[in-house]
Amino acid sequence: MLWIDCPWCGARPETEFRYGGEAHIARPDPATTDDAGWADYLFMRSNPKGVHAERWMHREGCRRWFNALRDTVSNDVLTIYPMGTARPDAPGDEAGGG
Amino acid sequence: MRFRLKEGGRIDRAQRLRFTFNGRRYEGFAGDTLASALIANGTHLTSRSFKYHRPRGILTAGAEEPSALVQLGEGARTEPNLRATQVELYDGLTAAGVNAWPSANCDFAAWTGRLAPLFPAGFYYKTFLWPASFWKFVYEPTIRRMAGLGRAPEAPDPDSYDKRHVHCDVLVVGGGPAGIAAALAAGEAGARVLLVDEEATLGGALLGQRHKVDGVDGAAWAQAAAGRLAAMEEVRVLSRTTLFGYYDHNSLSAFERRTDHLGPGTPAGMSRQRLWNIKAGRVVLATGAHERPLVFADNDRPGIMLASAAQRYLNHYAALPGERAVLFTNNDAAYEAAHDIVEAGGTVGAVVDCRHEPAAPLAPKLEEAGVALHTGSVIAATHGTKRVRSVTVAKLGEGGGLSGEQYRIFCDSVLVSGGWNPAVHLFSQSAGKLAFEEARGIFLPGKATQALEAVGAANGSFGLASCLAEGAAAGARAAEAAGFGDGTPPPTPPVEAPEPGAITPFWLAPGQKPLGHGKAKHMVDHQDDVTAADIRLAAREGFRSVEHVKRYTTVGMGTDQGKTANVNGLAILADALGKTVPEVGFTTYRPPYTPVTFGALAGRDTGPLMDPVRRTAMHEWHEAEGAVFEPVGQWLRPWWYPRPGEDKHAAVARECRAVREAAGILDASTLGKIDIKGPDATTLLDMVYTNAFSTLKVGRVRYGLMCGDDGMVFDDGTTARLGENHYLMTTTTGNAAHVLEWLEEWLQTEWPELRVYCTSVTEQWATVALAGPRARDVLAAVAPEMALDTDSFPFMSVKEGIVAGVDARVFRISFTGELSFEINVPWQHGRRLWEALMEAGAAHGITPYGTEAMHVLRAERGFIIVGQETDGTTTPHDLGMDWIVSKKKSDFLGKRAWSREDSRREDRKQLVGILTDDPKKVLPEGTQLVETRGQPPIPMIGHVTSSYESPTLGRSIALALVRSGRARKGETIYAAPESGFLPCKVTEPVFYDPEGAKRDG
Amino acid sequence: MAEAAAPRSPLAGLGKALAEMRADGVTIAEGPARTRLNLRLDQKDVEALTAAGAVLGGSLPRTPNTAATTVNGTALLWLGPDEWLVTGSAEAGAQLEDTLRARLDGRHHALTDVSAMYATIALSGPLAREVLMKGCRLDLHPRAFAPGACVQTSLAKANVILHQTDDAPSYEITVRNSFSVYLATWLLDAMAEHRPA
Amino acid sequence: MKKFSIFSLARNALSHHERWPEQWRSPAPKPAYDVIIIGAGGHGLATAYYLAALHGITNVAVLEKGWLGGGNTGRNTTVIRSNYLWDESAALYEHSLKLWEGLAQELNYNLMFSQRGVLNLIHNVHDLQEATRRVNANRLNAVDAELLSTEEVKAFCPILNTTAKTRYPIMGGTLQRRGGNARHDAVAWGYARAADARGVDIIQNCEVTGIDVEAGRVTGVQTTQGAIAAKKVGIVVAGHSSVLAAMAGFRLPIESHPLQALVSEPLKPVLNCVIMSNGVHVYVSQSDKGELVIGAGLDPPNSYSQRGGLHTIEDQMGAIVELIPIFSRVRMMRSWAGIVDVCPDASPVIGKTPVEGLYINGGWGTGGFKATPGSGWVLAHTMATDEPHPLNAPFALDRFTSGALIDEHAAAAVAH
Repeated sequence: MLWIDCPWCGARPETEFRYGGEAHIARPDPATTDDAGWADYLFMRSNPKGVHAERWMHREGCRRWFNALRDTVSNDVLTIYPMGTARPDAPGDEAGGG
Repeated sequence: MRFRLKEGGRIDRAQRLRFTFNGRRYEGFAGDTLASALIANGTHLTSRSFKYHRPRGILTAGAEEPSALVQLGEGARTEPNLRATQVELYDGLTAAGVNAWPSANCDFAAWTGRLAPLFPAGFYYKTFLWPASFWKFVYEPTIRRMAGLGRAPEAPDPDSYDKRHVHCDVLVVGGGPAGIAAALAAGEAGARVLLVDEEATLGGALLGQRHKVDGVDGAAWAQAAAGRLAAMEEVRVLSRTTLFGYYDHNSLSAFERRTDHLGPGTPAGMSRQRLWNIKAGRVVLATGAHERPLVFADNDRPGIMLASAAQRYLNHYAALPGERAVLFTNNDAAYEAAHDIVEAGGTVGAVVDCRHEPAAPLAPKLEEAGVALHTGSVIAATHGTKRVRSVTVAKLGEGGGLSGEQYRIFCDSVLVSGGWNPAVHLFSQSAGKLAFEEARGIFLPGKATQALEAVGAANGSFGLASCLAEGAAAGARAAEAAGFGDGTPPPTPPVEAPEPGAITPFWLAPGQKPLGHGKAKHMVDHQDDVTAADIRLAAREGFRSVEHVKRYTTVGMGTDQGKTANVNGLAILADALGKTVPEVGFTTYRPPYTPVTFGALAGRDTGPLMDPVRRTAMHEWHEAEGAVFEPVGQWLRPWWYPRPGEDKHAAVARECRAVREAAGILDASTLGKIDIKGPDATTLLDMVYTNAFSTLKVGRVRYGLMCGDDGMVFDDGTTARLGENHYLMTTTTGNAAHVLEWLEEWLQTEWPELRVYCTSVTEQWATVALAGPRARDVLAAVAPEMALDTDSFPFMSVKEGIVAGVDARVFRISFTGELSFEINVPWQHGRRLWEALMEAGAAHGITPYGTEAMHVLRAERGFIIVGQETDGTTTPHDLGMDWIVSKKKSDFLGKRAWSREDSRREDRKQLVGILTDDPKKVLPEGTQLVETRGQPPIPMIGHVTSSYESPTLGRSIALALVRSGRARKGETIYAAPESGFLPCKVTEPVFYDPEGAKRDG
Repeated sequence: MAEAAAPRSPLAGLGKALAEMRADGVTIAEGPARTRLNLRLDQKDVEALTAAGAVLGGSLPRTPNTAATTVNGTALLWLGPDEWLVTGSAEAGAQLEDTLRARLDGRHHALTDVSAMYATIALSGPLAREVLMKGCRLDLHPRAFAPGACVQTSLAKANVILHQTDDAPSYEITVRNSFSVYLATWLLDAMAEHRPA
Repeated sequence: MKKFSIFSLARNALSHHERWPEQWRSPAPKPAYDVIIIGAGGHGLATAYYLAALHGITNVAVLEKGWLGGGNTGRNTTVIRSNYLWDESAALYEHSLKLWEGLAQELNYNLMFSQRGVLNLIHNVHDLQEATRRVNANRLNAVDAELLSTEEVKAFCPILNTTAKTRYPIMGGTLQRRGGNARHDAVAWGYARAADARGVDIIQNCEVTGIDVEAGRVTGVQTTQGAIAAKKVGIVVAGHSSVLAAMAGFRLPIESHPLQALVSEPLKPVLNCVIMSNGVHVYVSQSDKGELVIGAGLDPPNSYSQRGGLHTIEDQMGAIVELIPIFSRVRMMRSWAGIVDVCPDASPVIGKTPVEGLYINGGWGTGGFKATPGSGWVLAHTMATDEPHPLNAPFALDRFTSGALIDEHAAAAVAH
């Protein structure tokens, strides 16, 4: 059982959250994006082995979305940060967003 | 109980307990385990081994037991594969050894032992290949019958189970000296401490030894300490509880046996076993160590046991292992066992030590007592079938073989000790890496990756004093980390105990014949019958990795997970490959440490509590009216309301007719409702729906389709504009939560600039759909002040007013095609509204209808159900709903995807109506459709999504998704062979009132 | 406004079972009907916060996982950084809603009547915590969870608002109507082992 | 390759089993190969075997960072079936199932392939619609499938609780009699032995650390045992697909998750088929050794940790005990996790990549084991001819651009 730090409610078991997958995937402008670009946005993921920038939502609690950097090998959560802010540097973070 | 000492031990001689084992009656004392009671009665043969059905006895005194496995109890409460060494004795206990028929004593399948030469490791991969057809009908069934240990019960479990979550600052695992010291230190500092121990009483190794702590018997000290811990408010001690799993983020799980020691049956309301889910600040692993057997020829005969086990049976249970024992060891510590036996008045025939100069301080004492000391020697053979009767001892020669003459020593028990393996299982589970220490040939905890510390024997510190010291220090440190105390450990009590002494790792004793020759077996894994020869064979065949060897030979794959076998097997493999142990690698331990019942893992979340049943405000009314319920997600919805003598078909037909001809009411409370407020609410709706809401007037309602950005439909529903910046959205029952999350996700992550608040009001409102030509009359009767005529209350509009004396919101929308009102009242008034409508409608023939009738009615009218007409690969265009796709809006979710190649295909599956040529035939929903009849394979062109007998049309109707369906109108196609290639016509997907003339009544 | 018609609790069907439950060290009962308003406000909008506070007779708690009780006995439950549940007496109802709406007029907010959306279950007594911990993964130990603490979390398999009201301890469990029978049944089952022999 | 049989066993018994040859060599890597397969799991080894056996390409190396068969091949619950909804899937999995049916003899290795039947349970109307749709489709695709009533389900598997008193009563089931299980390790070992015998080098403890690409074409790989050149390279690494793709400079529509599984203690025969329930998320069978083999659901967060949480297993057990009440007193003996590579449409990616000469076979999610032979067979064809076989053409990477997904979620079929 992972314990994830909700920025508002504090540490809660992972079962209280909805996992939101890779972070920082902005919806591109449909008018200027070709099919490949749209497929990229919809489906392509970096899925790194190591530090992963990802989204969580505290479904059973405050229902707020937030970002986290988590090591996908150790499952250690390195840091959490608000939606809409850039990916911070984190210890042992060399994946750089992949 | 002829092997029971007259005095000593910690059993209660005042309480005699009767029990039956393998059909024989025995007596034991309270405080016994099944194993100790059997030994006290001189019985060592308990069961048969997995592969060769060799007679097996009791090897250990604890959780690591590989061979003394029993089937406990009978009937619905029987339990397979329990370790006799951990089964606490109770009066009337019955048990039998596993894997033996008719009994362990005379086992029919023992013949397999004679074919042993044909059954080396992995033999089954090499044979049973011919003839191919024999595998399924001859070979495999035979193997299956031979395999398996115990039997599952044949009736459902009468007992109950539960779970408990718990948080603590310090979790101490193991109630031996190190664990007790850690718990005391942390507890005294004021931290919240949880001490988990698998045995009935605290003490651990102390229970098997005669060492003194603080001037008293070690076990007595442990009991006193238990008392002190119990007195500390923030300390909880869980006995009979096994910490079996160490997961991420210091989440751990333990398995408590609450009533098993009382025998079958549990006090009312009491759970038999409990799963503890623990969140720990820091963890102190004081899990002790397991003595490892020595591997020598026929080392698996009943009567051969670990030295420490014999010591435990002697000192704790006051039971001698036999008349005459022989000790075989490679270390000093084991001499203590022999010494204790002599002290207790037992006989030790000889001590066989593979080392040339044993430094054991006890050696001289034993010799004084007349015990022959054979140094530089090994047991080269053992004799006796169902009990060891004698051993052959020989000197170790240069080059590892035997040399000189061989002595036959008579005995009925052999105590073996190959040294001690720290119990690093939980450390390994925690994702910590292990380190190998050559000198003692043991694996030790390496670098920890979680907030934990291993202490005492689990950390390779086998001395009693160091166990206490390490435990106290770790306990104090852990408490300090949680903010209690300054980390200085309390002073530890003085001890009177020998230091562990010297050890020379010794992995494989030569036999009288070369390994693998002749009948003798050097058993490494007692449960799965894996021998040293098997491991060498695996190495020979190219299995180099320890994981390969485990899987090929099954060493360590038994119910004991190799607690006694793994390290010996690994060392023998390394030797065979000419490598060091670390080079060969080590398998990672996985949960559970010892097996856990499915029941405990399920807890109370079974039966009616397995998953919540969601009920509406009218649920009890539906029940009282005998409704048949349909599970829709977690909801139970009335499916149909059979009247006496009616079957489903008749009931549904009646309900449909009532709606078409008079009035019907449906409980629609389960539909999702979302209150949407804010200056940008309209913008949000314009993005998430395919059609435009900016043009919707206040007080009016609009139907909308929702698509993902992949262009596929995932929900639909009506949305009412209650105010300039205020909407009420409805969703499908199944998607209510999902749609709210969908809106929130876009608002919070992609469009944070939009000022909109979404609030679920699904369960604020009970919703009744009142439908049928007489609906207006019925509603009028309960809503006298509400103007219901078409002009003042037109189709697709909303009104607020009083219905049945309650503030209500009424929508004029229709899912049946008939004049229809969806009346919303506060949930607690739902039942009242429903009953008022039933009463008012009686005169109009009002009839409650369920989801089945609703499905028929909407299908007649050609309305889709998301999840039935759609399956995640369906676009609005496929549904023929282009009319609801805005041409003006530059962007909304889903739009972009429709210009992709596959979405533009002409031959996509499109929604059509299907009419079977034979109007009486109703196609099963899901039926595939084809163009031609014949023999499979036949290409499919689509499938039936909805299909009913339509009472209104007096014939069957169906909706289907068919490739290029719209171009096929009028064509004849065929249903799948299951429906006898029934011919059907492709039609418009609307069968009733296409003009919508009925909606105003 | 209609004349108050007798509301029927979603737990009405379990009334007997709840009433007859006897256990050592823990009691269970259904809580009274309440006025409940879901209030959404941008917590940076100080004016709106002050306005709301004035109407409610106490300021909206800004500390997560807490609830405040105002002078006139209204409980203000923190649900999120911009979301509160205002619970008052059933009578307070419409009047409270109207004044709040009036005072917040013109400011971006959402005030939604959810009075009818929930049932409340009151669990109290020395063993109440023990019973809850059979299905709650959060730490309810007094050192971590005291009177005034209020969280949204999972209890068994239902989402609840768990509010500790005193250190008996007493808890008020607010659960959505459709889950209330399931949850009450689960609690009764979890209490069974404490029934007097 | 010395033939295995009861006679070879007897013969070797006389020499105390001291004369058995290695089942495969452990060679040092050559400087260059015609084809390199990255990943010595079942799929990779099968690919190498069929390259050699069917296409005469024997200058092949299979590179394995650990030990062969040590990934998902040795960690899955070995369910084998071909009753998939979509034509594309049915064709691929049925081709695979046909290969399974003769595989033990072909490889001269007992894979314990056991066609005991796979029973998918139906719990609600939606399940029933999906089941009818799938069974119809299977039959029209000449794949064996049956729709069973509740009574027939009970008759086929008597220990199931088919009473109406369960939370989600069983309304029937679908049965594929040709489905079943096989011994996972044996599949890897059998393919390894047969490929080795045809000259394929299987190189273990050889981790690929880089993929060499020149002018858009693959030229070889960097490994912990040095650089190895190759004309063609196949990525067949399941959970690590994205990691290898990143080395070659492209991304995949794949996310990796832990998938947990567990076995009970060995029991005398009690369960005679494979039980799957999408409704309550359970699949269970009994191995020849007597262990109940149970699959849990995915842990949602991406992870390469081969670790999951107990809560996933707890949920599973509530459902198992509900479906089969007599298992309540049976005990979980061992649990573990694999890293599964999941595509958005729950279908694999098999074929070319943006890099010339570089091929990929991944994204099998939770269902790869059953496809082992077919998967290797089509990838071997694709790599040998540089053209996808009609069986795997629909599973190309470009389907995510065109939108032509093969969405097995749509069928809500359990993807195991």
